Amino acid sequence: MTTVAEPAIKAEPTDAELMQWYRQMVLIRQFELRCAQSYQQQKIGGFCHLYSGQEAVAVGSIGAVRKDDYIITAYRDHGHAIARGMDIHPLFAELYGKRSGCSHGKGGSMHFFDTEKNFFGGHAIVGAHIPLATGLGWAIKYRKQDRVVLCYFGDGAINQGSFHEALNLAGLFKLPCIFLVENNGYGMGTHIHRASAVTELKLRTADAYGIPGKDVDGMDCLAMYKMVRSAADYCRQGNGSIFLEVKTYRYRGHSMSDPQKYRTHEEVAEYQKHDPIGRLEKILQEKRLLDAAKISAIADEIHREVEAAHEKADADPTPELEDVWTDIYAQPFGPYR
Amino acid sequence: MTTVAEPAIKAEPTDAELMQWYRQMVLIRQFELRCAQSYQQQKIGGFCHLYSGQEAVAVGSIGAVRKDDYIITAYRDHGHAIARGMDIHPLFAELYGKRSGCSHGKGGSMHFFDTEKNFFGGHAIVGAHIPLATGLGWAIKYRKQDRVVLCYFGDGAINQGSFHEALNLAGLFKLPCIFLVENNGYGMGTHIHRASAVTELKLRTADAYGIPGKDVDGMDCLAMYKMVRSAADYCRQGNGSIFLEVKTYRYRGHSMSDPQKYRTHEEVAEYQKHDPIGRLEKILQEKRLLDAAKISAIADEIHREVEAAHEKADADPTPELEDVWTDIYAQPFGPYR
Amino acid sequence: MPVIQMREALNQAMCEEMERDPDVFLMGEEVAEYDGAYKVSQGMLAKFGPMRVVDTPISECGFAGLGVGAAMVGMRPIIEFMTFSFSLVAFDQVVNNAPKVRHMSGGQLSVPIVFRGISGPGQQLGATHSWTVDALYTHVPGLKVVIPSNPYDAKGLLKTAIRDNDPVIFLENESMYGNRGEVPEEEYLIEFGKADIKREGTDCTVVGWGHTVLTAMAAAEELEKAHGIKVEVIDLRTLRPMDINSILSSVKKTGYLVTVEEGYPQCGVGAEIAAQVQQHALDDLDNSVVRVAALDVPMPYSKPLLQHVVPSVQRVAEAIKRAIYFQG
Amino acid sequence: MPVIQMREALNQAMCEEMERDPDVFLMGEEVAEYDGAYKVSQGMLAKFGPMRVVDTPISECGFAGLGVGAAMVGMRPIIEFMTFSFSLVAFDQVVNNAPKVRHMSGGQLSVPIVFRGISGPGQQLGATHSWTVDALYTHVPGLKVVIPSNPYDAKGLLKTAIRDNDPVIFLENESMYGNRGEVPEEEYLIEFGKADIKREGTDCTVVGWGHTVLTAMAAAEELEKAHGIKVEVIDLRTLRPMDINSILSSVKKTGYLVTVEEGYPQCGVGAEIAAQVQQHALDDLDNSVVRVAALDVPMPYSKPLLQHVVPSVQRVAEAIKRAIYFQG
Ligand SMILES: Cc1ncc(C[n+]2csc(CCOP(=O)(O)OP(=O)(O)O)c2C)c(N)n1
Ligand SMILES: Cc1ncc(C[n+]2csc(CCOP(=O)(O)OP(=O)(O)O)c2C)c(N)n1
Ligand SMILES: [Mg+2]
Ligand SMILES: [Mg+2]
Repeated sequence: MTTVAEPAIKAEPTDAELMQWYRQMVLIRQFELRCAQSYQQQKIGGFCHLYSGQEAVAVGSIGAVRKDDYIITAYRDHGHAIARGMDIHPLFAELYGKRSGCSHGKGGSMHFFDTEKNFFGGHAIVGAHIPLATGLGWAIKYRKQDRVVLCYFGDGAINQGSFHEALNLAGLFKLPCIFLVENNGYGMGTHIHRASAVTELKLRTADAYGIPGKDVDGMDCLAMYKMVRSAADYCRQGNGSIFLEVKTYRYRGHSMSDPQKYRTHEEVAEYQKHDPIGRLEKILQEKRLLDAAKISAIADEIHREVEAAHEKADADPTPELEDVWTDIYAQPFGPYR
Repeated sequence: MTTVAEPAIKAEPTDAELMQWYRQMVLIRQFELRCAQSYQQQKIGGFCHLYSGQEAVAVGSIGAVRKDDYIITAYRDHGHAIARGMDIHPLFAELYGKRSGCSHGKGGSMHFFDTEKNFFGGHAIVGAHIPLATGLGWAIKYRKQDRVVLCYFGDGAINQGSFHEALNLAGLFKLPCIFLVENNGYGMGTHIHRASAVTELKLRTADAYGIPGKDVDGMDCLAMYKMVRSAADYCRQGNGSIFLEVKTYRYRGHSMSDPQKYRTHEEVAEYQKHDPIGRLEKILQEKRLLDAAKISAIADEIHREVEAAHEKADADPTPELEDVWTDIYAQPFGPYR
Repeated sequence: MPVIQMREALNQAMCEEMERDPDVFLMGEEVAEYDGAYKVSQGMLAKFGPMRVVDTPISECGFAGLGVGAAMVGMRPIIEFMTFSFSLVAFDQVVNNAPKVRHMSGGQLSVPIVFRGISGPGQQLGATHSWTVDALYTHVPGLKVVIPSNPYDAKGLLKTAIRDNDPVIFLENESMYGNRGEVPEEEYLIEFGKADIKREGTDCTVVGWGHTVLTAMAAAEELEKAHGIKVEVIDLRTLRPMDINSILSSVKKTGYLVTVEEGYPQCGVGAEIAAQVQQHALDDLDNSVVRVAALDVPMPYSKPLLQHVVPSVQRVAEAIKRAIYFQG
Repeated sequence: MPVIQMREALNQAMCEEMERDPDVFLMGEEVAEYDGAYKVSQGMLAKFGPMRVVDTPISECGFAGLGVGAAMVGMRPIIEFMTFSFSLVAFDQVVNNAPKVRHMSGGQLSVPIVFRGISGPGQQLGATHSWTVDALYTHVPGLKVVIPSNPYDAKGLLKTAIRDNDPVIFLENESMYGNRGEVPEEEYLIEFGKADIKREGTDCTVVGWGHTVLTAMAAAEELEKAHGIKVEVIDLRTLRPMDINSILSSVKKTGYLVTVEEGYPQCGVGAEIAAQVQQHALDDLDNSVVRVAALDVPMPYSKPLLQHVVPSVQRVAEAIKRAIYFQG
């Protein structure tokens, strides 16, 4: 086993932070409930992959880094976008294919972007964004900036060549990248045991790329926070990359059209017992930051927020047909019009 | 570290085998000396990658398997082809672009093929043949045959996505493949330390793919034989794949046009002290199977053999121009003629 | 004759060939336990077991190459790409290993493999996910490219593809999987390189393939009804080999030609047809060949934008009118 | 004016841009310590150090993607593929990530990246190693495709490419690296989308790009000497955007058109030109556009075979004669 320095754990979140995460997780959950409805109503096209169950991963990890750190993720990107502080109105608008969408209706559910928030997508080709993350890391290193990259992908992406090439580059060039595999047990309908020769993913990078691997409970927002906090310190100190195997679970199907024959209701119910929102709720109750009344007040408030954003987006105008010619080149050219 | 069953070592080669290997190594060395001359004389086009220094790898490993086992390798394929028993006349003819070449002049140095000898190339895109090896392994498993695959590639190929995807498939499907990385320290002019985040290659597959990794001295024909012999047993017993890090060295440049500024003469000379041919020669002398007279007789004989094959190939007719239309489809079709 | 869906026709073709020949197997993402992402392989795992209907990791380069390797020793893999957009991460395996191993070995090796899956702009999946790969693969000598427009052809062409001794790119269309058509119970094959005249006409020739055959047919019917224009519609069925002679005969008769494709226009299949027709039959052309293709832009997500990009019945009808100088 | 080699011109372009803009860097296999597999980056490591001239592992998908990611935050990577044949293992990064991230982000992101390296049949490297990728990349909206035929253009176009805010595929030719030409000392840029008339003529237009410009010029001179035929030769310089207007004006004058390319014919760039010219100027054409391309076969190793496959001066001259109905 290659020896690699271990990142040190640091810093507790403040009460305000905890409350903010709680709100964010509830917001993601409710946002996606609305997505599911809107999808059924055919307001949303294409694929729509919901994040329900995995909220603590995005919220805890993004909560542990700075606003100028870079985020990049795969197609299951609603949670990361919201955790990064993107308004939900442009997200709904994107899903509804509107000009006011965060990607002007060009991207859809799988391609949320917000460069002002250093949120670099939303990428739908499995594994293909992992090399992009090394490019973000390369730019940071080149410019001697005090930044890190959070790069998320699923357990299914581990077996793509792009993962391998990117991790070797990150290890070789010692790039400030935190690679988070959100191991929810399945790539579409395929259980990880049927896809990966080695399923203990945290092992897969130390001996292969010299990148230390750790596992973390992705249903626990605080654990995510602490782990990523220390990982980010490690990266900022110029030690290179870190690989985190995040154990999590998705409650919904792979996408909205998944009959989910590959797992039982009991399995889902078992995980729901450890729901990340419920877990944080408990902690906040113990800390007397929340009580039943406050919980339902927050839920109502967020519900109103979600409905308002949804309605506004729904009423927004669709793009002009001429918009098909924009956002292709910095300066458009002929003759194909 | 994932635990994997260890292959057991078995069987010593016979004297006849040892003598055969000796002749094969000398043949490869002399064949390539002639190649170098012919290249200088512009009888050979394209790239020509010589195997000098690495002879023990191909000879010892192919000597350890059966004729019906499958061989596949990269572009530095002269040694493997000869070790597999291909006649050198069609090899010269191939290099000279003749119809009588082992690939009818279509392939050249990097693309030797002989399906009758279960030699499946000769592949020039770095890493791209490793998935093909899993296909050979899959066919063996599917057909319940008692065969193994020997798949060779360089240390530079390790960082290609195709390596990763193939190794995971081999680990997952437990395919009877022996993956041999011929670690000669360089991928073209790049030392392995500048290409691989982890340079102890034998470590890279156990934790990543559940495929045990071993290292072996590739300058020692006998060590190669023993290791591959036991690896083949392991594979034949249905245990899955094995990964071998073969430590070796190439004496010549990467290809014929390499100025070799990336290493010193001393480094090359140091390795040449442990020349695989010299080492086997010593063993055979100790066993009294060889003496100075016999050594020079063999050298002369092989020299004549090489010159005869070269001359015959040189005199062979070049292909008909109409041959450009063959070997593309099983049945040619128009209209592009 | 039984009327079945396109996905069933494809399923039948695979099942029949797998029953006939033990060397045929199906491999890809979610083809087995999930019954296929689009249910094309429904029931096949149950019928043939896990060595012949094989789920893979998300490793297109790996399993495409595995297929080529297995084909090199005489197996006949059917490799499903969930969509051909994902074949781009395996591109080298498809355009280098599959079609060139025969050549580079001087004809010693055959690679009897079928790569099949969805191609086409799809259902609002965004730019990276919406590839029409017709032209990319038609460009490459050593490959064959097949694209059915109906269940009958789908079955006959896929059976031929599986028996073919060369690598075949077999392109399907998501929106057509549920389309129904007559498929006989007795066995049949459809030869590659034979276009199908879907509709005779004397005023203009329209060439389509796969989904655009339907678009062309709808435009033809509309124009006949509205203006009495008689459009001849040719379904190319295979892009490599391409039945240029059928197009030339038709153009000789009509004098006008429109091509319709879902892919990008530049260096597209329509360009190839236009180039060949002007080459072989310039004098038969009473006007320029008109190409209808996707607009030359990445595929947008938003539905109205996407519909604007993809060739519509409307756009084809207008192209035909323009081609024949119709002033209506 | 100094006369320098093409590889020096490329080297100058990179050095000047790197001096001007600290965001520019060069990355690829053997570009640094080895001074470039073909010595294009000679001396650059010494000049700019290892953060700006960067050797990579053999991981084309990885470092192509790294380049795209770095470009997303405003860096200006020059990614060298040792040859574009190796870009096929990175194909998805080049055709999906690089040209579509701007689009999918609704215009928020730019990807100012240059992918450069050798394209063309090369020197007997066999079928997988001898790709001419013109058509593959010209097909893709969001990319620009540039291909110089001489040192002057090489420098001016590469500087423009590096300053361009979109992904540029910059195609070089191994056999031309040593070609010499005049290159001024003062700075200049060459705008994309402007073809160059290399030779005026009235009898036939020939369009080439990159290496085939030289073939076309040689054929033109031969025909002039032997038969007094006056051939106009157009160097396209950029394939996307394509200066179709220059071709149309020339054809208006000559009435005849021959295209010459080193790539495969089907769905090639010649097909695109033929399709556009017959579309916009059918009446100007006094005969069919004649396409000269590589034969539609994998590139063989054997020298006489390879020479037979690749467009020769002879073949171009014959095509011109055929195009203009010359009976000599
Ligand atoms: C290259 C590629 N192959 C296949 C797909 C289809 N696909 C989309 S998501 C997915 C499963 C991915 O699973 P995982 O990485 O575990 O992420 P999760 O969905 O669990 O978040 C598949 C097969 C794709 N988008 N890209
Ligand atoms: C995909 C790809 N990238 C680059 C090359 C160019 N290339 C050929 S051999 C080589 C070095 C390979 O080194 P290694 O794998 O160690 O094998 P060795 O030459 O040492 O036998 C390179 C870079 C190639 N053929 N294919
Ligand atoms: Mg998953
Ligand atoms: Mg090496």
